[in-house]
Amino acid sequence: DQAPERIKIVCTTSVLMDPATFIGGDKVEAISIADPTLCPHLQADIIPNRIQLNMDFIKKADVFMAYNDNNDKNINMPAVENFMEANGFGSVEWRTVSDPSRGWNTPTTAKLLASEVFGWLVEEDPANEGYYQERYDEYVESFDAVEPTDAEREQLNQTKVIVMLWQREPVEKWLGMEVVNFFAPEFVMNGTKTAEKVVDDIILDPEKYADVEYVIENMQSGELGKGIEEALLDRGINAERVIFTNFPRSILGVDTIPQVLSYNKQLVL
Amino acid sequence: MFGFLIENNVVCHAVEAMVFASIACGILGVIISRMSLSSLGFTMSHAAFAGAAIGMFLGIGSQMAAIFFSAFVAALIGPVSDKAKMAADATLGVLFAMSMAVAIFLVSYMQYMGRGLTATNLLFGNVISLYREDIYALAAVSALTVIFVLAFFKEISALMFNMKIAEASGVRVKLVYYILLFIVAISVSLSLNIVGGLLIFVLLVTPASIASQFCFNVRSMFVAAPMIALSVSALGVWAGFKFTLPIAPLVALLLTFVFAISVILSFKRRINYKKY
Amino acid sequence: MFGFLIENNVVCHAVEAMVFASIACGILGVIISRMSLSSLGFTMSHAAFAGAAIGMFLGIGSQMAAIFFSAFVAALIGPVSDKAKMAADATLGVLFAMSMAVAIFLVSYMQYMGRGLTATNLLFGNVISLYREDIYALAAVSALTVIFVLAFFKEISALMFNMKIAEASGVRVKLVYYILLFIVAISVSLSLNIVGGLLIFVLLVTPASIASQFCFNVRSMFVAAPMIALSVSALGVWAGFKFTLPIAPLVALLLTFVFAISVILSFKRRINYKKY
Amino acid sequence: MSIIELNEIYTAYEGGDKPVIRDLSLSVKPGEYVVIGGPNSAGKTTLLESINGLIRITHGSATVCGLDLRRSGNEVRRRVGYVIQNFYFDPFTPFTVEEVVMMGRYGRMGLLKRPSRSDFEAVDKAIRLVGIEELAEKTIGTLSGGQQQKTMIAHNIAKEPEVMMLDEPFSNLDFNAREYLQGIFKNMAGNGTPILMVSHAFDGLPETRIHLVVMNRGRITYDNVCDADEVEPIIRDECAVV
Amino acid sequence: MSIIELNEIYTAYEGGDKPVIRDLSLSVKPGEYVVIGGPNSAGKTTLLESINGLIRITHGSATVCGLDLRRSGNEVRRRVGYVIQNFYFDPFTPFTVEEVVMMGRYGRMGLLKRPSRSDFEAVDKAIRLVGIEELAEKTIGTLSGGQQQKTMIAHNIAKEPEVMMLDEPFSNLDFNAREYLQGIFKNMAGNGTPILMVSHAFDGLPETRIHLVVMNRGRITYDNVCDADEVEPIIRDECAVV
Ligand SMILES: Nc1ncnc2c1ncn2[C@@H]1O[C@H](COP(=O)(O)OP(=O)(O)OP(=O)(O)O)[C@@H](O)[C@H]1O
Ligand SMILES: Nc1ncnc2c1ncn2[C@@H]1O[C@H](COP(=O)(O)OP(=O)(O)OP(=O)(O)O)[C@@H](O)[C@H]1O
Ligand SMILES: [Mg+2]
Ligand SMILES: [Mg+2]
Ligand SMILES: [Zn+2]
Repeated sequence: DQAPERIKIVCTTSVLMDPATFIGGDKVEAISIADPTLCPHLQADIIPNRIQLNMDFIKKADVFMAYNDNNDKNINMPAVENFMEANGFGSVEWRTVSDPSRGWNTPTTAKLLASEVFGWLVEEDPANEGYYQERYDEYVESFDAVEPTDAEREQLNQTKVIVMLWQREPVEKWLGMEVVNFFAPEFVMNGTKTAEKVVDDIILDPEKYADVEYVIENMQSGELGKGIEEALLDRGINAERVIFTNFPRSILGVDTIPQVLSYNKQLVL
Repeated sequence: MFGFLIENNVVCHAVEAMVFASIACGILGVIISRMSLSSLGFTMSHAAFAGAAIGMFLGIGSQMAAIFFSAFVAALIGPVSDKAKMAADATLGVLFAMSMAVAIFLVSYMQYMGRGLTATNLLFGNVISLYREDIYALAAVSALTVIFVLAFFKEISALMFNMKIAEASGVRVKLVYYILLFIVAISVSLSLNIVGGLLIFVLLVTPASIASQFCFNVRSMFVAAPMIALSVSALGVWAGFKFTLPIAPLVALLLTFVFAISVILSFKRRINYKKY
Repeated sequence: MFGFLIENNVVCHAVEAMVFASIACGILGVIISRMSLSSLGFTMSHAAFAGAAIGMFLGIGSQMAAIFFSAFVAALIGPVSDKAKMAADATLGVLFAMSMAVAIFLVSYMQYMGRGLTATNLLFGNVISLYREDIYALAAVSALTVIFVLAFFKEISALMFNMKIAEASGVRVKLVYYILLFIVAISVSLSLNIVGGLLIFVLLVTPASIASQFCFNVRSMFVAAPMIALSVSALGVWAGFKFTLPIAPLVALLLTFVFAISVILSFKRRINYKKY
Repeated sequence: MSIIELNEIYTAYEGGDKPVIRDLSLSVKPGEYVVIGGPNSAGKTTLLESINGLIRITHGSATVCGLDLRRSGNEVRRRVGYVIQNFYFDPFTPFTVEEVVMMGRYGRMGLLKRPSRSDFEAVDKAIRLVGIEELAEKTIGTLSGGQQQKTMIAHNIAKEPEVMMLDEPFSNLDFNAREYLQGIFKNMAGNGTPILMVSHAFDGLPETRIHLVVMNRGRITYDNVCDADEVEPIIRDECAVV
Repeated sequence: MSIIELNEIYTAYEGGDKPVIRDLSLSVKPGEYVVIGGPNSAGKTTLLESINGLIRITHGSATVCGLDLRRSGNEVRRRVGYVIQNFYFDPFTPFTVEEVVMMGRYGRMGLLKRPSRSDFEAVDKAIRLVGIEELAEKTIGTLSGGQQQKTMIAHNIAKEPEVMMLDEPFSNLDFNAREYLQGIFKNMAGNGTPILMVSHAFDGLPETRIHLVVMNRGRITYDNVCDADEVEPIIRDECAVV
């Protein structure tokens, strides 16, 4: 009971909750309110319950963190704001990341995110800057541990893949795999990159895909790539479809961003 | 309303919202269950969703668009059922699929064009995030619903009894039926806006189903259904706050439980083995 | 099936999936619309969610749990309607609310307890991402559905005509009704798994409603509904790939459009002004 | 002056391939006791439903209670009683006999009006007249066929209609009820309310002059006044011809 | 040997407050023409539905067609014809007369069996017998009340039942149909199939010995053999007593 009050942090999703929890260490308590992987009806009914269950926490929260992407802007942030304002708990001042279009699914981008979170914590609680700095350094180091080893990197460099657009950056830039082609939903890039178009290309030029080993999906975009995998298999190309995720806690036991990255990496090793 | 009783305004507003929603939905539920309209809640929630998507797409207010499109769909239910000679249930199914298609189409289009994702937050309320004004709005919707049902009680019960006999007795069946479907749909979609989907869905069907286990008469159902809704949801709100459990699903599960018990205890299937 | 015609396997599987789904859902749709069960589709889809949530909560496979819970809910529809003396529509409403409550309760609670959530997205299929095995599974579900309907055609039509007269003629009404509801619900939930929600919802209600505008007889409906579903969805798949539009909402909108046209053209309301 | 005046009317069902009532004219005066006979599918039910506008006439003109039927169908239905031929109420229909009888007056009360004292009195009177006092609180779905039939008759008596149309009103009734109700309808006619009765059973007809209408294939083949005991022979005769 | 044997049975409706049939015993032999009369709400319909097990008896024992009713209700219903008293088919009921008549045989065909040649023949014969050939392709909801009644009778004749129960089968029928069908039922009885007819109109009864059962308040008050022309007086007498 003598322990000093912890800083209460409300995050929109687990993506912010993870660095906040880690860097804040025993000085903070953090919760997240939204889930990235549910059908919209349920989501709309779940968020209120999340808020209710954490009502006393949110009401007294010191910091509100949001990624400020479309999901946050349209669903998660208004839900919290509404709760606070309607009940007269004051208006919410969000800390939002500087570039919502930047991902967090490579160590580099994740570290950028971590540094923003670190900055917010220091801003909120300058007295403990040293502590946060220590934790921040440790967090950043945990990403180094998931970096591929030299042997792994060599193997990855020779791995050819077809990837879902939203996972292209980590696959290409971080893991260094060779992206032979990528796929995306209908409306992206004027529909030139749908699974169907990729399969057309496979039919046209199977040679190009001869050594493709993986078809990489993005869990949060739903199923898109089964047909590509099958087209490859039908042509004797032994590719395997794997599902990358973007969110901590979307898979049992994968609770932090480093674990997410490690999980994704292990899928293609 | 209960401000003098419950100091915590979150709890107070939640209780008030449940009271009003229970009364309105309980009463409408009796009509809905007799007329096989149980998918009304669902259809209206998706119509609102589609409307919001249209609003965002056209760059007009999605809240207004949601209300307009809901009203449009609500206004279609009666005439389409009538012209197509279909049960209202089938019409609701068709309109539901249409709304969902519009919503999904526009949402995925906008999402990938980088123009925002969904508008669900605008559409579904939340009993624990209510302004005093929301409570007033909900009270108004409830009051209008109750007034509507009372004002047209004759006509509504005649329709619930038998359309043909009602028409032969000189009730303006089509007109009242169209208005009835419209008003029910509109009240549902306005309450959805304030209280949220799950609570409305469950308050519309389950209390009336519970009441029908014990009441043989429509008048008693119109009294029993809101009272059941009210008492179970009051219990749910209390327990939800007391034990930090999610309110809406808790109320829904409690009502389902009461339904299960009442089906078991119902007089309806009881066979009397007495000999006199 | 169409592999020799359509080289692109994505397109080919989508076409095949639509063929099978159209046939099965078109046929079931006739039963569903006659029996006012149009909310079956979304009740089953939410039962699957609830099942997945239970699976996650208990730490068992969510896919299996989804199937089990769907089967459980499907098995409840008949007996609950019967014991509670309610229309199946009302039972579906109650079960829908219950499923949704279970799902939301568990998901919110798990999150509160700091336990994560796995990807429920993957519970629902998508016609543009199917393996050959998915097509076989869907073909099997369709075939079983068609076989079931053919095998029990007598009993099903007797139920669709008049329950009491069917019972008096010695048809085992309760048994067949329970089985019918169970099989319909199970086929729907297995197809949902493969083809996705929206397509199933729309294929279940709209083609049968279109057919009912032109057919006066149940046999012709059983033929017309799948044919309408088939031709419109073939058009939808073609247009979807051709113009790179999302297939499911496109098919849904096309069907809604055909429905609107057919209500306008329907013979059902036509009054003959001839004098002889 | 006639209270019902049909002039060369035609009636077709929605979706039907030819008109069911063809070139039919009929005039009914206050206080007449009209019996409408004829073989099955002659169009008797359709005629009654054309008179109160439940089915629209496609040609011809019709005036009922002084109102143009095509324009004021609903007003006509408020003033014309109509006991329908076939009904089925499921056992859980949540309405009591008393409520159902009151519903007979709903149309004439008008929108937004609640039942007044005179409405309750009319309902009470109808219930007593038909002799279903002890059923008043029972729900209609749990009654026997004859009890339901009596309830529907009470529903229409409570309406205090200007014309009473009855489509085989005695089909489920026992001797006593049948004879008793025939008397009531005779009284109604005597008080000026014309009765239009479709029936296939004529043993209990009241001893008044009867306006007999025989229909066949959508047309009237006989339309004249006769005595009660002539009704059956005339109809048999007319129907045998075809 | 009796084909129906009821022994002190009681029948109560689900949700009802007291038994509707009380301490009733009845025995019907092959070829008997049984007329069941009695005032409205006497329990006649309930008796028929107790005999084919549509409503469960709460006490007593019952054997129908040699089967224990409590155990083999469904088998009994396959063998017993039953024309119900009240039905309503909405105009868009998607079944033709021919299909509805065929449905009479669905129970006896058994699961998974499709209609065979003999089924089609029985249906044809029933349709011809009842005289509704020209309606065969029409949907049942668009027929007149009498035509629907005939269809339901054909449905049960096609069933070739071992017992034929009729609940006011003539209520919507014209003279010709009534007399003609009475003849058919008389023949059925003559061929050994007992007829159980609930009716309130006895003018066209066939000239055979009649097993008359009069019910009142759930009990049988008269159960004896009489001539056709005695039926009406006896029932009037029995009912006047109460
Ligand atoms: N579903 C039901 N639930 C409860 N009681 C019922 C039900 N159906 C009928 N009854 C009651 O059973 C009694 C007998 O009804 P039944 O229909 O057998 O009479 P009936 O002799 O056929 O009369 P009618 O000549 O009017 O057809 C009546 O008092 C009726 O109210
Ligand atoms: N909804 C409908 N649609 C099309 N035709 C119909 C409809 N209802 C009745 N008909 C047809 O109209 C004709 C007349 O029917 P109507 O019910 O008026 O006969 P009816 O004289 O009352 O016969 P009944 O004595 O059998 O009651 C019949 O040929 C019938 O098939
Ligand atoms: Mg008629
Ligand atoms: Mg009866
Ligand atoms: Zn959903």
